[in-house]
Amino acid sequence: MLGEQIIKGMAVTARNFFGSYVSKERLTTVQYPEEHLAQKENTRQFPFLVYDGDDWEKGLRCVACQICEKECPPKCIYIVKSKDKKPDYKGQPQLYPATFDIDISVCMSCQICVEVCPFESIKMDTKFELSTADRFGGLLLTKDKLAKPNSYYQEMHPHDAADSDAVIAAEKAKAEAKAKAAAEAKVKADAEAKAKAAAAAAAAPIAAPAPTPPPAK
Amino acid sequence: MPPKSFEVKPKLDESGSSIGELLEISMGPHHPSTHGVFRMDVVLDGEKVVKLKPVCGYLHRNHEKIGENISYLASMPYTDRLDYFCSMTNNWAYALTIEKLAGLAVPERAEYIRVIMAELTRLQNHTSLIGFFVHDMGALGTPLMYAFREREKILDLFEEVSGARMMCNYMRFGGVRVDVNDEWLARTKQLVANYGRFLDEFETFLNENEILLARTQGVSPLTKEQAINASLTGPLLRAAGVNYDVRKVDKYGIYSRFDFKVPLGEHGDLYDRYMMRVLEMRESIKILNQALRDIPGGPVMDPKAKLRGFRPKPGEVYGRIESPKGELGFYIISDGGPNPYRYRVRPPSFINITILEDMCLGHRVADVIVILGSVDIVLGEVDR
Amino acid sequence: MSPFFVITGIVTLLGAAFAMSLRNLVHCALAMAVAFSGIAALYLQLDAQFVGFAEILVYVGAIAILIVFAILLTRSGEAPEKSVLTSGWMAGIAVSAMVFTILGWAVLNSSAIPKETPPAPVATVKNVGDALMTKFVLPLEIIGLVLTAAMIGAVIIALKEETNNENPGRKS
Amino acid sequence: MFDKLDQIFVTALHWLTGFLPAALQPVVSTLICIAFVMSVFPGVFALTTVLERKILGRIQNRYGPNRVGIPFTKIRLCGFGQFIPDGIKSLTKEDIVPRAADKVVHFLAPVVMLIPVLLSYSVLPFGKNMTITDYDAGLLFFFAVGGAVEVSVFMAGWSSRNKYSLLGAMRAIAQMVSYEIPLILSAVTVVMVVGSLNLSQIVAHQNQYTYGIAHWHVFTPWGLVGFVLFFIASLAESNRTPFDLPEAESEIIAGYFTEYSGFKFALFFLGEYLGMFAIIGLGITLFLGGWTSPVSFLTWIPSYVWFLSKLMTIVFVFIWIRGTLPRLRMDQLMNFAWKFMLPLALINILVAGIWHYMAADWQRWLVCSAIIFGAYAILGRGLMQNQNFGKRIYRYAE
Amino acid sequence: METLEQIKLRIESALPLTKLDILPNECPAGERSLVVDASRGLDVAKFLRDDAQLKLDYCSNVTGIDWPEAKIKTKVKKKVVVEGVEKEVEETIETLRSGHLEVVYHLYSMELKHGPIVLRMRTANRTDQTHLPSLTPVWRGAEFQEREIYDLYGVIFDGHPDLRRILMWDEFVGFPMRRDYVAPDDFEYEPTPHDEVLVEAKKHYPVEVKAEVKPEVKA
Amino acid sequence: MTALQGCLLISALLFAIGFAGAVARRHAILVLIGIELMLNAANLNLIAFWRFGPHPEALTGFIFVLFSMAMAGAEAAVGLALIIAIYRHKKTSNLDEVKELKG
Repeated sequence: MLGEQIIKGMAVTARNFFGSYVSKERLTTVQYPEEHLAQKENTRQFPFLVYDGDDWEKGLRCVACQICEKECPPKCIYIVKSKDKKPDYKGQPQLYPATFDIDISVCMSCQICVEVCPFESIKMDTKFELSTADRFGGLLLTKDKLAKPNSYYQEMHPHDAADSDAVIAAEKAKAEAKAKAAAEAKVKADAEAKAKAAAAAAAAPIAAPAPTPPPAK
Repeated sequence: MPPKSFEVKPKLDESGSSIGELLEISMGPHHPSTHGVFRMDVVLDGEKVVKLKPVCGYLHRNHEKIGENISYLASMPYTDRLDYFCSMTNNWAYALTIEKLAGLAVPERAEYIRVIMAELTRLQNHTSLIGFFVHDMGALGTPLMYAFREREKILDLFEEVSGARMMCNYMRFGGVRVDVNDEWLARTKQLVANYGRFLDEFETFLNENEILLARTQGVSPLTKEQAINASLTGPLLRAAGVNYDVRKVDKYGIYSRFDFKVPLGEHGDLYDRYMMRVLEMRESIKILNQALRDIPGGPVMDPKAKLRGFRPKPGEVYGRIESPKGELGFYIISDGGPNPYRYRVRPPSFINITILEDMCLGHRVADVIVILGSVDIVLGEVDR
Repeated sequence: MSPFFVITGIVTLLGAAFAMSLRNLVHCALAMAVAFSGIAALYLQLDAQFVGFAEILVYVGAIAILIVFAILLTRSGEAPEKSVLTSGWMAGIAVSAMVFTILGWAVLNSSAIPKETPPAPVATVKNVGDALMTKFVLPLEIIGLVLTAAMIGAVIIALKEETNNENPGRKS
Repeated sequence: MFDKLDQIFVTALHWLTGFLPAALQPVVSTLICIAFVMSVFPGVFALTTVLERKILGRIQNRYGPNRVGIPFTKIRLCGFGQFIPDGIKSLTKEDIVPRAADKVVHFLAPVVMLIPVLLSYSVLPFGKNMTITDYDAGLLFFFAVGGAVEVSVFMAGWSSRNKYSLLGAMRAIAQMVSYEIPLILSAVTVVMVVGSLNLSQIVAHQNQYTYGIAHWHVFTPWGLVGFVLFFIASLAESNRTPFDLPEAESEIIAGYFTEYSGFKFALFFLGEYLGMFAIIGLGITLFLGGWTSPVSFLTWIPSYVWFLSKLMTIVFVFIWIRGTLPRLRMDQLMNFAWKFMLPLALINILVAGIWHYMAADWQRWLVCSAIIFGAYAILGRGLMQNQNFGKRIYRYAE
Repeated sequence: METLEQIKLRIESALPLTKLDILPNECPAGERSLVVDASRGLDVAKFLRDDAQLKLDYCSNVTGIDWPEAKIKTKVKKKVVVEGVEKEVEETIETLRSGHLEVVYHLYSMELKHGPIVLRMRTANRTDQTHLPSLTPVWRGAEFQEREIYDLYGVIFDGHPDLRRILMWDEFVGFPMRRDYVAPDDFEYEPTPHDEVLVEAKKHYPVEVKAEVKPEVKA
Repeated sequence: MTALQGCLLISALLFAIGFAGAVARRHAILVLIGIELMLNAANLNLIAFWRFGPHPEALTGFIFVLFSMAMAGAEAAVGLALIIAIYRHKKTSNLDEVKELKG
């Protein structure tokens, strides 16, 4: 019968009309400036640089290896290596970025820089309310704007941060043990076997979610 | 050779004088419903289409050239931007091709995750396509909004896993980037269970609506031969009655393990194309149920795969999958370097509009929009 | 003769004059619609409500639209380059001026014109209907027949000869 | 007491004009009536624009406008203040006229649209004794001025020198001309039964009660069909979904007002909505008893409240339909008008005649309903089966 | 499905005077391809489509590849007698590859559900003899893809029904996908601070561009 | 001048304008418009004489105008159909170019 299915369709829309007043399932809109969606842990917006400790300039994990710059698909990262060296968290002297800029008007939030970074130093931010009136300058994030403390990272991505901290702690322990071993080897040639055992013990993964202390010196 | 400029010749009768009054209109690139910046040069006789030339390239960014100038891995986020509705399947097609090229194996769990992601993508793509399709018919967004309401739920799931709603950049050569947790799987199960109900409502709403029947049935029929010859793929091809689904033919991934069927149309008209999508969604739900039930534990990345300094051996490969829009293929030639020597995308949207003119000729200007909608193009993929 | 009547008359005549003298055909048709509306207003002032409404319905609502359609279908919407007048236009205008002179003279000097205005007649819909159904029933039927014939005729004349190019889909 | 409330506007008008010399009274009275129409209905229009968006939003599971209320306060009024910024926006927007456009005609078109629409309000009975000019041939007047809207549509489409506009204008005119016929034919049934073209008399004819239920025409078989036909035709006349082809935004951008912006566009918009209200008002008057109450115990509610609430109910149904249905195609639209609505309207006239001459008992209900139902079934099936529309069953490949 | 060698033999017997080569492929998937002489391309394509055992009715993918002139170094192991001892020495041979454009067709059969057969055709050179037969008359699906190859590589397909640029605009000069294509120097000014784009752009803007905010380098 | 004379003068002028247009313009549609104007002039005459005549209650002039309108509608429909048909055939609607009755 002509019109029967039209009536059915209208019944469906009527159901949705009234349903939107009673069912949260139907009316899914979130009233944005007042309400926010729950932040998802894996959300990625734009990259930032992690630093340990309180001083962002000292604690920056980045060693200016420029892998992310090379791998970045839209080429939005710009790094200038420093002339001098600075000790990293392992205590080894490393280069550091004299300039580290990310042009987030070009960045496409792909997270490749995070994946290729061997030093756990670049991570994804979840901040998205970044609108600015300054189209060029405002969207160019320099090193100081990019640097965020490790505690911020832990707050944002607890699981990832725990993993990354564990990796760093392990590497650090390894390095310390190695250094110790090397030092001891110089002094005591016969305590070699002992030192090795210590190093092996220290290298075991330490699942410590606490922030690693900044390298002393 | 200088390019031939586009000219529309009026339809002539035997004596050489033009028949009727022809009106040439340029639909697009800023037409409200060309699904992006797409243009059709349409010549109308009254309201009837006598000639139609698709014009594309407004979104052209030479994706393939970019792909040849960056590393294998860096192309992955760019594939998201091909068909921005289905970034998961794009990822998969690219990853699959590179895995074929480099001989990487994919862990069991990753294969399941890929299937789940691909079928969710198919669900959300088809849902929103139907919404757009009916919207093009003038339904003022209601089906579209329902479709988007459900699509958002799937996108939420994507975001939870990959970190982005649309530009997922999720798959890697030899697996997937991050593992999914049990809570996510439970929520996906919940969503799949609810999806059937949504589809029921949607189908009551539209499937046999008289106006929809009148607008779609018998419009733009395609024969099997036409469809095959024009290399149509995806629901468009199956609506014409050709049983060809890459999931069944190539059995890539682990599709051989799932029990699902391929719906086939008979007339190849708009209604069949619409129904193909609806029925395929039902099949996708079946696959999803099986995959979510059977998903094993284990790693999600091939240990042999490496992210930095990936240099496959020289050779060439063509890999393809059944993306929601049709056969999505990647053709890669490696010369042993860090970048592909040749990086080619076989975009289903682009090839499916090859016979857009044939589909539209003789129909009304109002049908043109709906026919274009039924082809399901995404300009990111057409223009690349 | 009220001033309102004079104004309506002038509007009507201006509309008619524009309808006959503008270059662009669509403007002519629109001016014609104005003239017809003016005539309808004149009818209203002559206590012929029903006819006035019918005038708008028929002339503005139907014939003007029909003419506009014809203009679009014959692609005459743009002002022509060439002269819009016939070769013998001067003679035509002279003749029409003469016609007007004679008619005007006759109107002004006729002795048959009643000097006093009779009281306003009652032309309610009911009266008109009664008249149509009783005294004028035969003409009404004939008009109905004529209209039907004219409609069928118009359709047949304007019907497009079906050419055999009804094949959707390119031969491939 | 309730009578006084009912007649409050009429009394107020008499009171106001009573102060004036007799010669001025009709003029002032007319002016006041014009002011009344010009203020009330645009007000309803403003309300409807918000309401429409809210209802559509809810149908589509969105909120719709819900922010704008009283400025500088937190009072949001559920978003019903939305029309004020909308209005300000459209008034202050740049008025763009295409260079190739026929400037004069382009300018006049919205004005020409608004005038007949406003004129048509002069014959509608908004309430008891609330008809502005009680023409003897009111219905004819309504249709006559309604016909003039087509001219404005053509003017807009043609003068814009835009192919989409032209297509839209052609569609609009073809559609309006075609649907005017079922519209008038379905109104003719009422004229036949009432025996008058005067809208007040038509309402008065429905203002009787049997067993407490009003004699609305819609409560008879021919009236119901007439009302449905009138309803569909008025959807088409006011270019509403599913007959919104003239401004089908997914096909021809915005049809005949593609090239309009700012104030002129707002005028068109206003004209469209006022036209819709007018034609709904006519439908109410013809079939839904005008300002009368459906049941006798509710007659104390003022008549204009009844009229307005009926108006808004039908506007709601219009919006509901707009939120549900896809659009028809041009040829299908024409098919529907000429092959379904016209025959049904003609049969309905026959049925109205039978109804009029049969004795008032259950037999005439049976006969009339049977004829109408049969005609509906046959015509409906013919419409669907000629084109082989119907359900399909699909096969699967393993 | 038959092996590529069998197919080659059958084509050669069915269509005499056809030169066919099989191009090896070292990658694990090992999709080898059939190199067809351009002059016989159309016949081979028709054969492949119509042959009852192959029925390659579906042309999935059409690709252009640019092979500019290049020196190819191949390492060959040679046995050399050095000072009376036979030794295996790796030697690098440099061959000059002449430049050509190549078009690759990936063919499948929808009816028999097998594939792909990779069909290649090569132009004589990259400059003036870039004609190839169009296979659009055989597979309609190649129409847009061949247009794309014409657009981006400059291969001229003889017999194509509508050979126009498709992605680039009609007035565009050059073929952007060729490997030696140099992007024109027409960057728009946009102060992205570190790109060479800016340097290039500045050349086109003689007017002094405002000094961008150079981030201070913090020591 | 009486009201009747005014009406008649308007009607005469309208007729003259319509006549001049119909004779002087080349375009077929304009000729049709001219004819319509002349018809309307006649109608105005009829109404005027009905109104100011001795027996307005007989409604003769009134009804005559209604019939005349119906005829005008029919005439316009057929005339325009003819114009469109001729245009299809000859690609012109200028009367100077449409002289023969032969196709």
